[in-house]
Amino acid sequence: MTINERQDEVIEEFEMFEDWMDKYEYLISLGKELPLTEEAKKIEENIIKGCQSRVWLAADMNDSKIQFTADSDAIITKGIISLMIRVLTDSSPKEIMESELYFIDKVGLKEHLSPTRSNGLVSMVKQMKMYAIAYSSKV
Amino acid sequence: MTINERQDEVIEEFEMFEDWMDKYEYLISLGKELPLTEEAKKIEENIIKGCQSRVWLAADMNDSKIQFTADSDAIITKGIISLMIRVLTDSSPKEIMESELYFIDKVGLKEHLSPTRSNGLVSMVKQMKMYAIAYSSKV
Amino acid sequence: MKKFNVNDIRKDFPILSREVNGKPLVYLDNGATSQKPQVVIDAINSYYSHDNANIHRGVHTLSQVATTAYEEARKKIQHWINAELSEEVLFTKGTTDGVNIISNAWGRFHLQKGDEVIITEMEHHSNIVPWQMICDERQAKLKVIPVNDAGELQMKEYKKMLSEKTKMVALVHISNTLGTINPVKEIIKLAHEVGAKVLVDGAQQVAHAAPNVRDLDADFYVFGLHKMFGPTGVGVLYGKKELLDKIPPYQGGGDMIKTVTFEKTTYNELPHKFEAGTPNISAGIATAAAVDYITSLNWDEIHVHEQELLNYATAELKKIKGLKIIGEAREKASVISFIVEGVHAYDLGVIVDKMGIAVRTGHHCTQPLMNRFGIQGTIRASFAFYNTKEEVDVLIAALNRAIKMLV
Amino acid sequence: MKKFNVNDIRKDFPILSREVNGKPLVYLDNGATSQKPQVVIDAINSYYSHDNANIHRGVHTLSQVATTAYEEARKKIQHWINAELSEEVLFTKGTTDGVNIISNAWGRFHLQKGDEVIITEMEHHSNIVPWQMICDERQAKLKVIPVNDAGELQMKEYKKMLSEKTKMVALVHISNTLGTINPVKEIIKLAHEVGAKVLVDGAQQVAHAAPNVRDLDADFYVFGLHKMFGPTGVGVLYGKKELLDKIPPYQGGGDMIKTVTFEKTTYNELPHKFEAGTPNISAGIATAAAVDYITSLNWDEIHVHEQELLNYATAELKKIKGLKIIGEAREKASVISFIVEGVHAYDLGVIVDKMGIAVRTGHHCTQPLMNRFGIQGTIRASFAFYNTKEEVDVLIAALNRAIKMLV
Ligand SMILES: Cc1ncc(COP(=O)(O)O)c(C=O)c1O
Ligand SMILES: Cc1ncc(COP(=O)(O)O)c(C=O)c1O
Repeated sequence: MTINERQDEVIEEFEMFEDWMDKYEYLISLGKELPLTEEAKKIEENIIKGCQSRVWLAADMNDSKIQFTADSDAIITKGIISLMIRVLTDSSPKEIMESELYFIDKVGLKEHLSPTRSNGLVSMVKQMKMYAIAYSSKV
Repeated sequence: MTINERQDEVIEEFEMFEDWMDKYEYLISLGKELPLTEEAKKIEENIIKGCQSRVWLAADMNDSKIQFTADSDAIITKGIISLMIRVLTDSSPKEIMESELYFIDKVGLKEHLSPTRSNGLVSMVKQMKMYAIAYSSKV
Repeated sequence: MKKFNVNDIRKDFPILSREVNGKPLVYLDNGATSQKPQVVIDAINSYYSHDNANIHRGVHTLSQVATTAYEEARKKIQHWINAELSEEVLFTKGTTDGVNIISNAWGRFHLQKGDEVIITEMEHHSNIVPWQMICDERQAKLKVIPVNDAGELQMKEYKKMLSEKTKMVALVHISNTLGTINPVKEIIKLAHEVGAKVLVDGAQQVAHAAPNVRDLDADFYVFGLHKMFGPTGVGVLYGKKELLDKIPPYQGGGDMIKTVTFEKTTYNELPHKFEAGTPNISAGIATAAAVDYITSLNWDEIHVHEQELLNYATAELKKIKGLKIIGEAREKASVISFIVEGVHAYDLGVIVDKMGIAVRTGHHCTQPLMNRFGIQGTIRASFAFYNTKEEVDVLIAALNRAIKMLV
Repeated sequence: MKKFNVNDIRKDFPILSREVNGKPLVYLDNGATSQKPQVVIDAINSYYSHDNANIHRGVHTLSQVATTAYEEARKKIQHWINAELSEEVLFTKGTTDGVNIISNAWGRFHLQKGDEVIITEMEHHSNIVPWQMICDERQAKLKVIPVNDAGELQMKEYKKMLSEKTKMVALVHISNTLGTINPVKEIIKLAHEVGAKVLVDGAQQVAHAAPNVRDLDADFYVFGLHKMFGPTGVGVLYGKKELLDKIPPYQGGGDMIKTVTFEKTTYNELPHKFEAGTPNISAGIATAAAVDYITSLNWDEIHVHEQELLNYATAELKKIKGLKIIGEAREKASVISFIVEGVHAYDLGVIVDKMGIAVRTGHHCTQPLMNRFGIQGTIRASFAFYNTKEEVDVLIAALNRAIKMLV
């Protein structure tokens, strides 16, 4: 699946929700399901400090595809991270670099990606693209 | 005449004026009639610097009464000075110290004595009282 | 003095009848900023629609009207805080600006190598960073009064710190995070005994009671109007005349000078010496409206009301399993910080917002205090006199629901 | 783009229909501050009535709405002045604050003993005193570009002054007293050739045209919103990112930090590094309304209109016996200073005020320039786009009447 196909899949899933409660319960469950990043990877250089919540992000390259692992101390942030990873992971650096993430807006979570929300998510997205750029130069 | 009698006289005079034009024409004529302070007295220590106009003030003591001479580079300021002198000059230090100048308000010139008008008049009134205090200690 | 009735009072604040996310707004973020009564909004409106002009330098009518209104506000603040002279009331940008003016103008003039400045562990960053910056520059030492587990200053430690090296004690009147009301009067007295000056950060105090600067004998007292039911972008720096007269100005510009030549510039008198440039005129004028509004209220009754809100909310919060209150000082204003075991403050904040409730989450610009308690942040509900017990109930219900979703 | 019609435009400004001393207000004091269109007043009103909350740190809806609106304003200013990045737009208290931030934060960091700062003889005190203060502290030398009889900078002298010792050139874009439009682009180019930085005081410029900071290649550009049909208490400091990144912050406090411990504080990124404390939120938001309003106007036509007002008023004033215009530069904005032989400016100001006319009298915070021309002060009529030829006629008639009374 391409990044956009995955985005569309997420959007379709979210269309089912009747109200914010359903949506946030789903996000929270995603957050809970996302495997914890091992403590060993929660090192200073992987941390993205938001004023409100912290995010850890690491990336590996396998078969010319990038694998992201991420974690957060806030569960809603983690739920959104889980969606981000689902959409972006296992893609080539080029795909990631060229991707445009419209699904966040479409599923009504835009406020969480406001640069002023300071939950670390905006920086995380930036960082994911930085990884893609870094790896693409290695390919 | 006491200071208050002189104030009341001024108030009565101003009651004649029908509009601001008459009033200001009178003020201007007073300003023009007030003798210029001799240049010799226009020294730095006699100057009261307003941001808008400058005032020179000097005081002498004669027969236990204070005589004020004053001047300004602005004619309306000078007109008001002329009224001030008429009301206060030739009075004892004690009379001046105890005086309350209500006529300015009553004749509708209050705005010129606003501390923010910075024409030097507020400081002049203060300075007149200071002279009275200074001379009273000499009596 | 009218009897205090919270439902009547609420009608004075237009925003309190709005909805958020389809629910009536429950505004419990008064520690961050307070809402504004209609009279304050009207004052701004009327100024811009009828009287707008630059002040202090004009002879024309509008300028005179605006200047008079602006200077009237200064006098109103003077009386409200019981300052001796109106020129001891300097208008600033806000609390932060006030602290910086003193840390710079006073600090650069007075602090020498080896001198000590004392702050507390519960300070807002605004009363930490300026002192760090100037201590760094002047090679002075910054000392910190520790806080006990209840969130109170350890006075014994403070007394030990004081010496003739102490030049300044800068502390918060009411902690924005803990709600602790500090024994400012006593702290000032002790500081004065060693010859130190005291700056009080009254940012939170002014929403709950008028500070009496002369009774406290504060040397400098700073606050902003936006937490005091007034406009944004204006604050007050009170300072004793003899101290302000001695120090050089902070900023240069219009209004703060007497004469300017390229060879020599002489500075204006107080308060203008510290008020360079065109001030926030509309906010100054609205400040007068804010002071008029709050002085029209019955503060004895408001105090009772706020303490009731505090006690009720504290009791109800404590019923929530895993909830821990951070800050349980004996003297407390209507500010409550708490954490919930296993739940991140951000998550709780996001969920209760969906139910129309505005609380603050995070470190509240008091990171060192968070470190002291070994936490990342708290959820903070801060009440103003227009809040109600019913709103506390809505908060409690929302928290219970949110926690159920999150754990 | 609508066609410019001054009578329509006037309806946007509620104050313009008021009377003063029983006469329709003729507001010719735009150089001191401009009037505000209804949309700006409405923006403030609406913010306080519906969206008031503290910004940048809250997750609740009101805080998010307010933050978004505030940051939107920053982007609008960015585009209006053609800055490359939105974080190069810093919100300040006003023009004076902007100059002081640079004279302090940049000056204390960069200026060394023997360095030179160049200003001009026509600067406002706000762009003189801060440089005097910092040059004094850093033992740098202040040099002054002289003005010729027409009120233009003597470029030859400027070129002679420039050397590798020059570290900063600080000058006014449009003189508030003379109306002179300075050749800023050329001045900047010459300064850059010797490696100096340039700060432009755009306080007067912004009422007449958008400054293009990238085309000018200005290093720092400062202005306030209150002369730009916006609210009081807010201004803009534009600075090139690479320069702002290098210098330390000016004030310490909330929002400008990344982490704070008592041992070590790390500063936030631009623009926050220079925006300590709660900003003037309502004014920030109204700034967006002001920029929207002015960008909706037809500025080609406004330029023609303002030049017509200038030319007409100049011609009519010159017919008055004994009247002398101070400032006759070839490039001039719609600002006219004049004196009348044998008549004091204050007296004229007082009398025309009685006829509803607001002009400014005095030294206009440019005392050194007054000294240059050997005068105490001038009368200044400064026109905005909402002024009319009829108002010029009223002014001329009033002046004639006043002069008749006074001489
Ligand atoms: C050219 C110039 N520079 C600076 C200023 C100072 O601006 P403000 O008083 O708004 O800080 C003014 C306005 O008075 C001005 O006209
Ligand atoms: C205790 C305390 N000090 C200082 C500040 C800073 O005030 P401001 O951001 O209005 O400058 C605040 C508010 O955030 C505060 O609560």
